[in-house]
Amino acid sequence: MPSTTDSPVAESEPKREKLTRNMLKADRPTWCPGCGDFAVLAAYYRVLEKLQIPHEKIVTVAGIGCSSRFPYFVKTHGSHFIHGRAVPFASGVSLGRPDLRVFVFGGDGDGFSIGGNHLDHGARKNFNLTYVIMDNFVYGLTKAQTSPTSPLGFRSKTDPSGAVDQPINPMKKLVTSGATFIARSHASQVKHMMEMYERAIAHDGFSVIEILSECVEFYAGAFDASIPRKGGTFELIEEKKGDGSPEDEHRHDVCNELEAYRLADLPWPGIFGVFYEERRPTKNVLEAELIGKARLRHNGSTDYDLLKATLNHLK
Amino acid sequence: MPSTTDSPVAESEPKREKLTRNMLKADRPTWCPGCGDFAVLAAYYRVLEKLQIPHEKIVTVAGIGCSSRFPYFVKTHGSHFIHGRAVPFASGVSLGRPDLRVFVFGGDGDGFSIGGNHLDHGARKNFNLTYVIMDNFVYGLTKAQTSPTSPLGFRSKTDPSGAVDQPINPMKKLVTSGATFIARSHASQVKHMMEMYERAIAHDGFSVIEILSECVEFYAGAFDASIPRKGGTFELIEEKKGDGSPEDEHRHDVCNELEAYRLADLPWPGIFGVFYEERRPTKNVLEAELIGKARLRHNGSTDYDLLKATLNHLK
Amino acid sequence: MISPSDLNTLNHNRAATGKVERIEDVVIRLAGNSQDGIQTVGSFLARLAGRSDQDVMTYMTIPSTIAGGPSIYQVRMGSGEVLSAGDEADFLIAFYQHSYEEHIIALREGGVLVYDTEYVQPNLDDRRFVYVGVPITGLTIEAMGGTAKDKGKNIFVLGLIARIFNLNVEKLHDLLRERLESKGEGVLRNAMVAFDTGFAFPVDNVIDRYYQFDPTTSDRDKSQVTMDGNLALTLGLIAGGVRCGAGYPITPWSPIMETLRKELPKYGGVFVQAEDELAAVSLALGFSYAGRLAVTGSAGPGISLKMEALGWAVMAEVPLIVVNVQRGGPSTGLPTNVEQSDLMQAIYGSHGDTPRIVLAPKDVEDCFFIAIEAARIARDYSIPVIILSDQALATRIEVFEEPNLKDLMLDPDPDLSDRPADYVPYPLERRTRHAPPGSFIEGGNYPVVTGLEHDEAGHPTANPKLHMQMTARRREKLKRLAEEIPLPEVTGSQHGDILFVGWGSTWGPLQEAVHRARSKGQEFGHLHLRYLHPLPEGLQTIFSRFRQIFVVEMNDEGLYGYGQLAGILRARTCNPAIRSITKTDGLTFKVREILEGANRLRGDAVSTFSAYPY
Amino acid sequence: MISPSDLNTLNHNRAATGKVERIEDVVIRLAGNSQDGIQTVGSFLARLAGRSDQDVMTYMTIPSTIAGGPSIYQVRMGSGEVLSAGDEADFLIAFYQHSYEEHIIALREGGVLVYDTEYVQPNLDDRRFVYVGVPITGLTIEAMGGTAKDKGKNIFVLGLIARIFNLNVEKLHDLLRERLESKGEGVLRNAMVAFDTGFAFPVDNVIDRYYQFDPTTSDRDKSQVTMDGNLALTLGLIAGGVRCGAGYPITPWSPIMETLRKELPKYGGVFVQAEDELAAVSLALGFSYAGRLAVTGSAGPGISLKMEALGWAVMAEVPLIVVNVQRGGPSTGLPTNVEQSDLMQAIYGSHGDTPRIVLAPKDVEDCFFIAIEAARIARDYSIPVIILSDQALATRIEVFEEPNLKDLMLDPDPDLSDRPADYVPYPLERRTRHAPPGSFIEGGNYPVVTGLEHDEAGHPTANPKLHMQMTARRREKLKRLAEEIPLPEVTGSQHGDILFVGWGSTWGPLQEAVHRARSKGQEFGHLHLRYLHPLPEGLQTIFSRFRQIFVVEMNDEGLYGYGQLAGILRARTCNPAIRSITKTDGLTFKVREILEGANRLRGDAVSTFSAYPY
Ligand SMILES: Cc1ncc(C[n+]2csc(CCOP(=O)(O)OP(=O)(O)O)c2C)c(N)n1
Ligand SMILES: Cc1ncc(C[n+]2csc(CCOP(=O)(O)OP(=O)(O)O)c2C)c(N)n1
Ligand code: SF4
Ligand code: SF4
Ligand SMILES: [Mg+2]
Ligand SMILES: [Mg+2]
Repeated sequence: MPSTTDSPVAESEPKREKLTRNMLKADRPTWCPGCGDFAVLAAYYRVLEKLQIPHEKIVTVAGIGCSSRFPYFVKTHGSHFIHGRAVPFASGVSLGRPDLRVFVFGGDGDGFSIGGNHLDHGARKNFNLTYVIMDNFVYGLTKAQTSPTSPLGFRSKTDPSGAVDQPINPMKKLVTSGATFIARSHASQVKHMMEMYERAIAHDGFSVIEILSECVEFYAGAFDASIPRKGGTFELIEEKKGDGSPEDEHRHDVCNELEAYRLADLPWPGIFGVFYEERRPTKNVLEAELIGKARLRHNGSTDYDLLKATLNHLK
Repeated sequence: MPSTTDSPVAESEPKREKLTRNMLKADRPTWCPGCGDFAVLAAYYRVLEKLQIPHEKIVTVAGIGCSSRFPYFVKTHGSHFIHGRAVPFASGVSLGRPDLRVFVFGGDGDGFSIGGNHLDHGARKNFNLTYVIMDNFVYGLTKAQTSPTSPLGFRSKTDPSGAVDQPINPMKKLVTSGATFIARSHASQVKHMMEMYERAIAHDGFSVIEILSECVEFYAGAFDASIPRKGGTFELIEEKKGDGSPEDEHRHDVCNELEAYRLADLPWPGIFGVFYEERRPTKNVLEAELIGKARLRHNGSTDYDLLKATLNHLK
Repeated sequence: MISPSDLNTLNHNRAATGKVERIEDVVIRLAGNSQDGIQTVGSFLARLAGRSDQDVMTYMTIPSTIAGGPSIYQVRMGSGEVLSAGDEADFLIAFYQHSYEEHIIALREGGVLVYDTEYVQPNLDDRRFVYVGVPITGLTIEAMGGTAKDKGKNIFVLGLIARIFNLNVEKLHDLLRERLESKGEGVLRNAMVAFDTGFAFPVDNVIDRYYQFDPTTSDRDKSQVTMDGNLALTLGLIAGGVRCGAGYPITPWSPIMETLRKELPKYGGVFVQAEDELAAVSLALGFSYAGRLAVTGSAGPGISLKMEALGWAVMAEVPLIVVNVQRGGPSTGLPTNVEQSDLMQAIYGSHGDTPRIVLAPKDVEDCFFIAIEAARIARDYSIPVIILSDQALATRIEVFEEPNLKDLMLDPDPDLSDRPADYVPYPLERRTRHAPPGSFIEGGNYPVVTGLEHDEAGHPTANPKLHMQMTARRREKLKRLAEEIPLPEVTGSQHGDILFVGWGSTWGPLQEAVHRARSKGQEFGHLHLRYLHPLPEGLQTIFSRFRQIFVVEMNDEGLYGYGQLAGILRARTCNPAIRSITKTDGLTFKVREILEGANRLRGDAVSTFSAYPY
Repeated sequence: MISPSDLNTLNHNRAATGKVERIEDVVIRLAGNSQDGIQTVGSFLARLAGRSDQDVMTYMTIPSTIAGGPSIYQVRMGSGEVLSAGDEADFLIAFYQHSYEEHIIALREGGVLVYDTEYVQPNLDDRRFVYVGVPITGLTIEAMGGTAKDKGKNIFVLGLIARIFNLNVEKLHDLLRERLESKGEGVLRNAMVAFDTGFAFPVDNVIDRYYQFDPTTSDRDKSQVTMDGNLALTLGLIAGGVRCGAGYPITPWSPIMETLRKELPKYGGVFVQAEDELAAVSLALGFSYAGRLAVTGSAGPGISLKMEALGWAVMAEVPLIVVNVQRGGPSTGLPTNVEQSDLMQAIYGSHGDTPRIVLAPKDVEDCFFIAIEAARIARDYSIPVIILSDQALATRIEVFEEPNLKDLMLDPDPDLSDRPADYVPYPLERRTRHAPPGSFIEGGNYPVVTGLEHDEAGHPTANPKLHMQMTARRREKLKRLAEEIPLPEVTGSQHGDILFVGWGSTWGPLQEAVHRARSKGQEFGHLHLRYLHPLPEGLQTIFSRFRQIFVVEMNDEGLYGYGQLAGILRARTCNPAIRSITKTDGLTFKVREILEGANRLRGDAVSTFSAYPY
């Protein structure tokens, strides 16, 4: 993508006041009282405030779903796209405008059902963006149908006698997809969410966070097993410190794909934190290199020169 | 799907002659001379002949691609569907008619690019069918574009200076998808193909075989590294015999998902044979159970009785 | 206990008690929050009407916020045929201040406002209405001993209405029992208490009369069924022998797939929730190809995703039923509003020349019958049939005569009989009759069903002549159907001034509009098109009997000033008298809007273009 | 060496040598296998024409089998304007027996058959043709020393043709050099040898004359460029400032995406091969939303998959260019044949009322200019623009005047200027001018671009009035454009008997048909529509000047006897004089077919329907 020199960005470098949470608050969320998504939203405000990303460079994109209403509740450039295609849309934004900071928010249906293939291919191409999946194990907006993460036996409008199809394992899917940053968090753990947000944003590439976010309306209590104050356990991944200590042996190496896959297989409610991180050239960089090489070959020539030369070739 | 008792099948039980290879041969394949797909086709003839599956019960389904022209070359009930959707189509055939033996044939683009999501969801739902992916690492029918399995650096019409996007690892994708039988074979190894075919057919559930099948036209030599007579190595998976011998320790346990994932990660050209097999109720069985239960509740009642009762409820 | 404020209203317009007024029909609008269960009241009333000799129609809005919120439920009951949910309400029952403020405009002059004195303070100086303050919340809590908080207000109001309209209390008690027993003793008891308290409220102190429905005009010896359009369509599919299907959730289609998922197993059938609409239509086509006629469906966004596969069904000549419960577009649009803007897409949405069938039901009852007709056509013609329902039709409840299943049900089983050696799937001279897999073919020339252009045997070909012939084959099927379907009848005036043409759920309001106009001595007729593609024959002749033809649709007037069906009819007949009355406000047509539209247009000269010589 | 059989033919019709005949244009059909590189011959000739003062058009068929196989390449060269590839061939060059047998019918009476004596045995008794047997294979192998086997036959034939038509040998040598140098010394040398051998072949012993093109009529001071329609469209996009795009391969669209993938990086742009068409259109919309106008494209099946996202672009008012290189439908249909059956889908394929722009280029040159026009409109109106090209246009080569880039190129950069505090994305009174992300907005009210119905600020709403207003807003944009676009001109007769109306690549044959008819003194006119949605204004007036109006399209006559554009025009004008000449044989219109169609129709009475009173 355009090397920063001739990038459209250069143009605007506006005088800017400090970004505050309040500047980010938009419409009052239409979510049900108690919906987990409120916390995911709050954490987003706080992280943006903390990192002081230039206000106009933040882009909030979503597909369709309760969780996907996100962009209306955030005062940033935003787009409410169609169901299941937010990832390719956001990939276009990121690739077309490397100066922007692109975020995608959506649900388990949007991301793993109709959007499942785009997730895989966006991940392997490693577009530079951050994707937050608010997983509530159910279709919320359409009112209680089975989702690809609904556990066996879950009674929904489309499985009145309980779900029969084996659900997907989001972490396994992500590890296989080739995503270069993969984390798992919980809407009831704001501190942890913020930490994951920050690391995902710091990561250069396709970063994904699955956040368990309860649908109090259609799947209340889904995540109690992972909420300490409800008698559940919220176990964190211990990452290698590289301090050579014997304990360190048993800590998780985030670069180890097979290990990440093993962690993904732990029994419910599983474990939280960063499963995997890998440094691999982003699609943005790879395309920028192609541009760079091409530019070098025709150095200095204007668009007019280039096209004119092509026409001359066709005489 | 009707429990076999009232299945439409019952009706036809025709007088049948022995099924021979020649009875299966249809139009002369339009493939380029030397295309790997010929061998995949030949092996299919031979397996069907060997297993003597009732001729009229065999269904050959495909999407679009060179490989997907398969159904025209086989004299069985067949369908040439649209690009990327052969798996859900075949799933409908299988679920609607459990008496049939459903086969799907297609390419890497058809199966991993546009059809990638259907593969995942068909696999986790475990529809009862056999899916053969003829992987040639390129788009053949559309003449030499990059496919999701094209290696980095592969020069195609859409990557004139070499592919830059990390390809998918088919075996990893399949292991994660939840497919219950996963094998890898090679078009230059007819005996091995036949063995894989037979085991896939014997397996009750969603069985997939990836077959490396060379596109001599647009990616000649792609698989030389796995062809002994071209100096390559064709290494086979040694499966556990359960003979308690010490060697058996190091043999592959096909029930071990994590191990399968590890094997999938071996350096090119990797290893061949059965990576994974699991016994899990098929979608066909799960739905048959729902039908069974429902029938029990209203035992003996005709369709008319059932609908009439519903109407009475609405008075 | 009654609060001072009530006393005021009680005093204000006190009246002679007990007088009974006979009425033909009444429109009651309940306005509250979706959480108050006002839908329940509505459906109880509808169900009651079905069991009494009233006709009924309901209309509801769905809150746009996920959390739920303000919503209304309108019930129209009458002893005659009820054709629309009514332009204005005779009674408005307001639970909250916002309900009152937002909906008082819907109350006709002289109408009655019943309001919860707990939450609503109406402007009593506005003398256009009759005010009946009732401590709905208070009395409900009191009656139920505060335990259940204000849950039960809806049942209380049901009792209140039963009193005002002299409804059959036994039948209502029965209904409560049937519906609530399962929910446990306590629930049922509470409900009964709430109902009786509402019924006991001395409303006659406030309004000067009770109401009594006329003995019905329509003969109701046959028994009635009560349901909404989605359910009617679903049951119609089952009657039509549809045993398999696949879909993906979307409002307002979801209830159809949810009911099928629940019901089909009883019938040895299966419904699959797919990962998306592309998989759904593919699964459905797999079922149909395998000989088990299947249904898929969605609303706008999902229907758009099915366009490619639908083209395959046309080319491969595989039967399929596609239900489109239309909502407001374009794109995600207005998911909970009504619109008829998917007609052109239904006919022309796929690439290439893809002739397929498009039908639309006119009311809830027709949802049932059109589903059966769709199943019949899909099988007979080996072709996809699209049913265009809409959000209003899908969610409103109507009463209709119980269908005679014995004569209606179609056989679901595939024809797996043996086929002769000369069998071909696409004979040039005959209609396609697929041999589903499993059927034995002499000589073993098993066919390939394909989306590539093909010869009679299904082999791919780019032969110019064959492409012409096969294209004609696919087209001629529809012409045959056009000859077979009945010539639609004109209701109202058979010739004269104005002909209204409509399709789908505009049928009711149009019927009422014509009645109203003719009662004023105007020559108005109404032509309803149930078959939209192919169109029935002889339309030209019908059109030629009227001076002006106004096509009434819930879609946009478009670039050139006419709606979607109007455009099709203009192209078909080149009759410049065909013009449009359209709207896209997301609501069903009011009778008034239609007549106003007609008055606006009738003045204008008929636009026409002189042909050569210039 | 020359075989006996040749001697026969040499003797048979021997003639006085060397006579030179001046010709205006010639049609040469090369018939062989795709492997013989006959395309190369064709493109050399086309390129030469571009450098000389001839006009040229080519036409080719693609073998339907993957392995390749029989294919033809037809070149028409002339000193006047060449409008079509020609109905019949003057010269047929047959490499094989099957080439001869299949294509001899395409040779006009008195035409010349040049055939390879190695493989072809023509029926010399058929006296309609002149037979020129040439040991093509033999001489080529001989000349090149057998090493390269029979590769080079095509260049040999090029030399042969150069001799017969007195073509400019220097220029051809230059072309060979330019194209083959890169392939290495050996290749070039072999080619030169093959060429010269062909040129040296004493064909004058066999035919009684050489040919010499008239000095050109058209002024050719400006320099010419030679390319096919896909390339012209691609370069037009670049000129139009399109720097981003995404697509998925499909015939015949692929070459456009392949060229963009190769070319765009030079311009700081990017093209992504997506996993499917749904991702492709989504990526493209992401680019456009981000301020970088993007293109996506496909052919039928892939276009059908883009319908949902296209509806979003209309609703969100995000610019986009969508290229549809039409092929034979429906479904997978005929991937390598031409058809114009996607027009209705382009206009009406998405659910809801989704007004969008549809344009179609008339020839290769117009592919370049229409792409620029599409880019301008997409930006100015914040709307998706669909370009309907077709397989024939995409693959044929034409020569045209080099466009003046200086005046044509559009600025690719987004407008990231600051926006005032009162900025809104969807103002009711103004046209949408999006503020792409990165642009600073005073007060920080950053907008959401959405597919839900919305208010001016982009907030979701189901407000009835707003939905009406926003629907009108989206519609009125197109009406503005309709006022802005030029009224199309009628060529040929300005009034009178018959007006041909066409769109897209039927332009050439229609022009020729009108010329031919008028030369016979008939009053024929031709109206070409470049803008299909919205239609230009004033069509009624034009139509009223002709007795009959025949719309000529490569699609099906449909249920009611008229093609896709014809239906649109009938609806628009209600002019019953509008009828159709259509076909779906997968081939471009022959001039003859058009004139025959006109004769067939003109007899019939104009079908019309009497209005009230009946
Ligand atoms: C193409 C299309 N199909 C279906 C829908 C209907 N729909 C809207 S949201 C949704 C799924 C919601 O579930 P999820 O993505 O998990 O989000 P949640 O509401 O649970 O946060 C569906 C099926 C749609 N809008 N578009
Ligand atoms: C919806 C749609 N998109 C694109 C195409 C064009 N197309 C046909 S086959 C194919 C891919 C072929 O590659 P693969 O699936 O690997 O099969 P192969 O030819 O290599 O055996 C494509 C893109 C199509 N027919 N339909
Ligand atoms: S329905 Fe569930 S997911 Fe949606 S807003 Fe309510 S609680 Fe949240
Ligand atoms: S193009 Fe490749 S894949 Fe296709 S038939 Fe030829 S060799 Fe086989
Ligand atoms: Mg969810
Ligand atoms: Mg391939």
